[in-house]
Amino acid sequence: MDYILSLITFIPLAGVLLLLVMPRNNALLRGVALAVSLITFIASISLICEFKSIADYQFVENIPWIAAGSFRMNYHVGIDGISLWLVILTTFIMPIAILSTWTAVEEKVKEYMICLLLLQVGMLGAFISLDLFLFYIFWELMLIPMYFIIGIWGGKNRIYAAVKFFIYTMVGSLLMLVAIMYLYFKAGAGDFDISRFYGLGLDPGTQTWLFLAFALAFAIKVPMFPFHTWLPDAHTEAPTAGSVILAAVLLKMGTYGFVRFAMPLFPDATARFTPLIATLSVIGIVYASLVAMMQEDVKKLVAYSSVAHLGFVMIGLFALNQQGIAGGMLQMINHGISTGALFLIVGFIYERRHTRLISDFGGLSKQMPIFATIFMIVTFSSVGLPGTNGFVGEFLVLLGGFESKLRLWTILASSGVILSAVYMLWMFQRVMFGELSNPKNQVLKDLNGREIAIMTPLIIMIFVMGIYPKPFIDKMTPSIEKLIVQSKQKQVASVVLPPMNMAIQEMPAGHPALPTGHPVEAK
Amino acid sequence: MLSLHHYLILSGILFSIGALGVLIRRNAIVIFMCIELMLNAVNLTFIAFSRYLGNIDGQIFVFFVMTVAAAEAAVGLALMIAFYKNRGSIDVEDINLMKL
Amino acid sequence: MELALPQMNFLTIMPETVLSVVAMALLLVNVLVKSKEKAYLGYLSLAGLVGALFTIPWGQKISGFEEMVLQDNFSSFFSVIFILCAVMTILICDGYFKKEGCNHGELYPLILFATVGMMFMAKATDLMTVFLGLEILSVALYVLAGFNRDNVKSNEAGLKYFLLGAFSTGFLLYGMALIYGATGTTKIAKIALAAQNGAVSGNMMFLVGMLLMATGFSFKIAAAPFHMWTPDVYEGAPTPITAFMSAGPKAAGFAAFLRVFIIALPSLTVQWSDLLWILAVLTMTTGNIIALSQDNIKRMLAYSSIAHAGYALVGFTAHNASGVSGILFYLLSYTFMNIGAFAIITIIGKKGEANNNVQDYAGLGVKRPVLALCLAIFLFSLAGIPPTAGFIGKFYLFAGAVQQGYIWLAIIGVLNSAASVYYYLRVMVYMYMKTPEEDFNWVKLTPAVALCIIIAVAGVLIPGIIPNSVLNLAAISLP
Amino acid sequence: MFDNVWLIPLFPLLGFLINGLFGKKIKNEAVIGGIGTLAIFGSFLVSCGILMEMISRTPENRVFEKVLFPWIHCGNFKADMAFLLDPLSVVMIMVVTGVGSLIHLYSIGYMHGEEGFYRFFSYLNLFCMSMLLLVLGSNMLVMFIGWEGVGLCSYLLIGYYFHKKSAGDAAKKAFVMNRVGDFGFLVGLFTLYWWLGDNANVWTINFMEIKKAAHLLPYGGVVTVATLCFFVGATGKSAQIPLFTWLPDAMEGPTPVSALIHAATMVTAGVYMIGRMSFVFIKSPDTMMVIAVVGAATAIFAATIGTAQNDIKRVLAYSTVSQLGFMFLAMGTGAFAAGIFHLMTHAFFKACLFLGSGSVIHAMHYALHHAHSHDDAQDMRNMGGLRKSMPITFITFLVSTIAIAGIPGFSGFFSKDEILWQAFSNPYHGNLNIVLWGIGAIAACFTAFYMFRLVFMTFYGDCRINAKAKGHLHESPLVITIPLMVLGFLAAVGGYIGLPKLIGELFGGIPNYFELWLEPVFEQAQEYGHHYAASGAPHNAALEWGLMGGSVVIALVGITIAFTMYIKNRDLPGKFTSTFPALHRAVYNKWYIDELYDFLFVNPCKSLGNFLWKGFDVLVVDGIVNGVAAVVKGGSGAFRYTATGYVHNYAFVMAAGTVAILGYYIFR
Repeated sequence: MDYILSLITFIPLAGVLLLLVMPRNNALLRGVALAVSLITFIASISLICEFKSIADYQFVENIPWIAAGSFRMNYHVGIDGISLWLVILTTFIMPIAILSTWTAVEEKVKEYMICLLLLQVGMLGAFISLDLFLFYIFWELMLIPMYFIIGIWGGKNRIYAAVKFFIYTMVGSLLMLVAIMYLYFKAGAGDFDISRFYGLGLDPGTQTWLFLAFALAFAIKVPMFPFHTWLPDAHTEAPTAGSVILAAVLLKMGTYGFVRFAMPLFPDATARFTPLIATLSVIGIVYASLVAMMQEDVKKLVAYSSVAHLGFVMIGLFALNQQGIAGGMLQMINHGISTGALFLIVGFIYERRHTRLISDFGGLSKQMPIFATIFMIVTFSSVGLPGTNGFVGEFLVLLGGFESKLRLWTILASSGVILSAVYMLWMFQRVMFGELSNPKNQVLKDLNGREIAIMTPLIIMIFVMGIYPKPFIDKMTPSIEKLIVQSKQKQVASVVLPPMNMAIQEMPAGHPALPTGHPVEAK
Repeated sequence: MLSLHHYLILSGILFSIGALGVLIRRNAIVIFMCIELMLNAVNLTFIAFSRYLGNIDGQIFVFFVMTVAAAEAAVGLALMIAFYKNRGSIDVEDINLMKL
Repeated sequence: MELALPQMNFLTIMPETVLSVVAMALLLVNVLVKSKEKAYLGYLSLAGLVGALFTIPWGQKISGFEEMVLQDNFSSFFSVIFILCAVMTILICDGYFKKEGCNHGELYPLILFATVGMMFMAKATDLMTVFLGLEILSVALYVLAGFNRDNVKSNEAGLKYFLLGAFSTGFLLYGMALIYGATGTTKIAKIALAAQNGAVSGNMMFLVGMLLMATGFSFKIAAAPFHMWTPDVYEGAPTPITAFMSAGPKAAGFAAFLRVFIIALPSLTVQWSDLLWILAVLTMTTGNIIALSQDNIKRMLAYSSIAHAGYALVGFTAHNASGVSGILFYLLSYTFMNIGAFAIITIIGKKGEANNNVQDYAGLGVKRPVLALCLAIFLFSLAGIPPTAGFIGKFYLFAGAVQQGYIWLAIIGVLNSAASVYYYLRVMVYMYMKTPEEDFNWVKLTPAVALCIIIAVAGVLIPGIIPNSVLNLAAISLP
Repeated sequence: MFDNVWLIPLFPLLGFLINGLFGKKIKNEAVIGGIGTLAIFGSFLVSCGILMEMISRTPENRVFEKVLFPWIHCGNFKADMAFLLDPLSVVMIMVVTGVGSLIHLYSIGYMHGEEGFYRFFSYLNLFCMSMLLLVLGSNMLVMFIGWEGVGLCSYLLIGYYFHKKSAGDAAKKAFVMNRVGDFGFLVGLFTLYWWLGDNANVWTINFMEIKKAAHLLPYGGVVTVATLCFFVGATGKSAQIPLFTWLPDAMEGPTPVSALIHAATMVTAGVYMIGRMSFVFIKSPDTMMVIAVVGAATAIFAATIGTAQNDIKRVLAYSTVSQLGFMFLAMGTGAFAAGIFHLMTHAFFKACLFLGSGSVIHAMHYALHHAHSHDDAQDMRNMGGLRKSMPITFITFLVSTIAIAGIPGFSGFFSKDEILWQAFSNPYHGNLNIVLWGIGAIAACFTAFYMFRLVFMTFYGDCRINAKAKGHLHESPLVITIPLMVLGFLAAVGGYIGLPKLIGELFGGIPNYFELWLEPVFEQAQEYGHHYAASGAPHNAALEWGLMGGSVVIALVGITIAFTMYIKNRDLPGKFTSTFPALHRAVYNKWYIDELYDFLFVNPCKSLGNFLWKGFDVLVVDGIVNGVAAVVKGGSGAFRYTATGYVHNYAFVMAAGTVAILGYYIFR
């Protein structure tokens, strides 16, 4: 089991290779893709079983990869309590995503499935990477399949959305790449192992710039206001599976990036920018909620609601205490489940009616009772009703925020609780309630077995996480404690580093690198 | 007595005339002749330096330049002929099929 | 009178010798080969190239011909690039020139001669050798660019290239003359010695000479504002020749540029690094910006190649180990990805250079999925997206700049690559996201072209995923 | 028995799951209704057992906490899924399960033949479960599950007739207004938790632990903030000013729902919550004042609106709001036990009233339907004289009306009088006492008036529906009338367990059992209260008798006016309306509060949302993004013209570049 992480990450790649050589038999292709994703999911279950609730990275693999010139990159992977659940979320969502467009995608099924599985490789890789360079590779790798998924199998305006998605994300991540390089040279000779960069004790000025570069990349991905405009476009145009994955996992890359990199790497800058980030998050919550309220397109509404939800996550993370971060992490998973489910729901009605305009619907409850029930549960999960998953995360986020310095922001953010009810219920009312007056809606069929099968695990998770979130929280607690220590440590300036404009010379080989994982001795 | 400077200034002037000719003349052959003028200005510089430094390297260099110039002339004129055959002109204002 | 036999060491120019002999032999053989069977000349030249590849010595530093040439890893590395470039070009030539109806046998010797010229540029340690290598290359290229002599565009490309190339040679030569005047020598090592003397390096003549030489090289590598010829010539020249020109001569230009500036003028680092970063910024930006609005794919790739010269200049500006080994790695990868892309363009194009617009690629992904996938890989590599060699190369280039403190340069560089993504994606938009209008039944994938594409894909992906060996090779090949 | 407390919410949950998942397949109404009713009845039985056991225990041993499983544990924050049994929660579970059982039973008859019968029962069970969680929760978070859960069920049940737009609107309005309250609840929770943790290192949200640590809390200050936030929560749930407008609209739901949720149980959650945390609330004199004032204001305000409504259920709805105001008045004046007492009696008589009105509507509906008339079955103007055709309904309704009007001997009298007396005599609000009492008394007068107006318009006089329909009027079946009778009985006699001391003394010193029962719960609060308001008005039996008599007189006045206007002199209302048209219009239109809220909040929010989307998001935020792209592309379009195609131009650029570089180096 030493290579379980690699196994999980690269099973989908094996699936890709298998699909490449297979004949163009759509049913077969779909089946194989589904089987591969299911195998991946089952394999990932073993992670939960064997995961110990400790702060250290587990299932670590560290293999030298590139060693040339002044650089050492390793294939260094491992997970801790923070990434564990995101990995599981990814493997969990994938079969659902594949099933979701089982019939909707009729053309180029082979390419489609290849893209989905490649995307999974990228996402899993990014979550398990403990080497900054490796992380960056996977981070970028995700873009390509997603670009094709939106661009090839998307809606009317798909090309615009796909290109916007790609370039917007690219701009942010390339600046992060420069920051990674700079950080590497600041740390002196060694490799890209992130634990080497923790506790580096950079001076606050440097931290500021590096943090900004990292934060921009992540903020675009999250997306935080005002970098969110690619999201509604991408979501609206993407096929259902694309939207689901985008919402459930890809956006989490941004928030995960903050937790794993931006915050612990640059504690001083984190402290300095906390008010700014919190302000943007609060604006995001209120603003996106108001905008969502007025949307005419269901999918766009859900997309904007994502922006609001992730605002909560950001507030929680930057509260920098146990409750806030745990809440933020839970909220990430919750958002993956409930917003993913919402996109699936939108997909169901879109497949039936080929429209997503709210005004085209009304009274569907009568015609589609099962659908109505599921939609209702998911809606209330998204709204954060106690007993569903959404509540636990949201509550912990707000509690954590309230305990931290972000009290005022938290109170403002709490108003999002009201607004989310407004826009979600209003939408629900207009779609599901009222008279079934449109003749096209009167012949709609209720969900079929496949669709119910897709939604069932999500609904189960909604309740499990809402009623018994303890295992989830317990597994991540030690890692969060460690993260808080790392992110809160104050600046230590015992390492004299050359000024910015001078060449950073390579240290002789064998020179001991900075102590890893521990803060440099304070003065 | 002519000093090094005189040679250098002369070659500088010749080079500039050549360069200017390339910029303002429109006939490809004339332009090519201007380029030859530039090369010869360079040759003059080399020779002057060689003499001044008492060093033969410059003169060798000039031989090479002359040889190469001859080769270039051959190729260049061939290209012009080919072009003229297709286009009926060697005016550089007509060499503008590809632009933007 | 004593006849002092100059110290000659033919080992140092072994590959060049092999290639020259093969080329001249081919010229003779050409007379005997029927016009339909000129492909055999290609096979012969391939054999010559592979032979030359094996005569390249590694790990030695041998000076020859009175320090006119220097055989070291640096030159070997570049020789490999040139030979690969020639091999891949020759693989795609036959089909194309048959289609265009001008498969004259002189093509192959010319490519070989150009290769020889490039190799000389890479191992030149004397300005004279630099000049000779450059001219051997240029004269061959002038002809190659205008090789399709019945096509007026090809004529025009050749003529434009010739006029501007000769013009820039004038500047280069004048610069050499002034350096010679200031230092009294044409040997790079000796120039370096002389330049350590403040009186010499402070001499205005020396400075002007250096700058003029820089402009001459800038022309060869197509750095802005000396890039103007590139799009026109690349567009007009026969596609395989464009592929060749975009990869090989650019690498050769960099080889000579690096050799001269890093060895001969290290004491003027501050001065020329100023010049270089300005050139780098101008080049990247101009190339990328203008490429955005190009429809002709050859012209677009011409502008893209300008931009790539800009990226390489970023590494040059850094002139540290990462930067320079980055250049070497990047030029090698660029050879693969660019010639790979042109190989596909070659077979997609119709007779008379038709069908070369981006719009003509609509639906290629549906009709010819494998070809489209390969083109996509090349384009992603050009855009610098992992896991391709293009990404690793860019990483080293920009990391070099960051290491040296040129953070802003690196940032401008990455922003440029973000902008460049747009036009690479545009091709993919047409290939994959538009409905096909044609069924691409004229596209003939001959074994030679397929081989070329396979080499290119391997050359892009393998160093992209496991770049270690190539990077280490580049690291020991610094000048 | 105490250990089995978890069964109480479990039964309704099972009922919900069975009916919700399989109800559609069961189809048989008797089975579905039986399951639903038995589920809650089972809870009732367990509750009775618990009550018995608690009675048998000494007062000190009546507090019991049952932890089911850890729910959210995170750092120093701990919230278990745990239930708290104490005299207060037992009162509540008895009311909820008892009244709930009756209403379930009633619903079998009332909902007969409705589409989605199973849906109704599953929702009703879910509601009961949530409500039981609310009252049993041993910490604020479990209470909050119930708190939001009942909101959800309220949403579902108000929107039961979802095909009607008004029902959907009302459901949404109810949920959103509740959410506003929940926002307050959450912020209050955060404030209390954070302050106690940060300043006293007591990190808890458990009621009993907070109670133990309550002495650490200051008087006023942060407690005022926290309690005011909680109170916002209470106003949302219990329909107090300013968040009351959802309750009248909530009458869109089926009548049993109105009886259960919007009269007997859910809306009293706010009162319960204040009672549960009395020891915190009382530490803030300002909050107590706010609660009392808001309660009194709501009582009178809603009562005035109630006088002019014609829809039978709406009158009852406003009456509920008004009665809830009384309860808050009690809580705000420190009369916690009295408040809870009124909560209980109100549950009896208001449930009875709603169910009675349901019975009437049911009959009217049936009659109108068979007469093919499209008249409104809920409009009192169409009714009249129903007492003959529906005697049981009439009698139970009348009993409850007497109870609510405050006629001595009936339950409402005891509880309402206790509230008014304590409002007058409790020492917390200085001279404001008299004002509060006065407002309460006037509201009581209005109550008597509009309730008898309702009775007179409905059951007396001539029958105003058309003759054809008249013949179809008949009494409701037993399944409907049995709950009515039980509740009517309770409305009549339920008050005797809380006999005022004054009266009890007359009968040989019968104590106020109810107050004694709850005393341990509110003891601590009263202690804190005496801290800052030790010197209350001296207990004066004569004064109390006087006030009691006064309130009886006031009730009688109200009844007399109603009798005059609606029995004796039927043209009086018309005259009144024409004399004060503006006043009538304002009252009839509920003082235009809905319109005011639309103007102040709803419309600005919508326009802001619209502006932010179309004006800001698309034009500015996305505009900048697309603008940058456009500038780059535009630059590209412009720069490509540098490539003119002319060799001499290219050469010129090269030469110029060379000159520029040379110039830069020479002249720098």
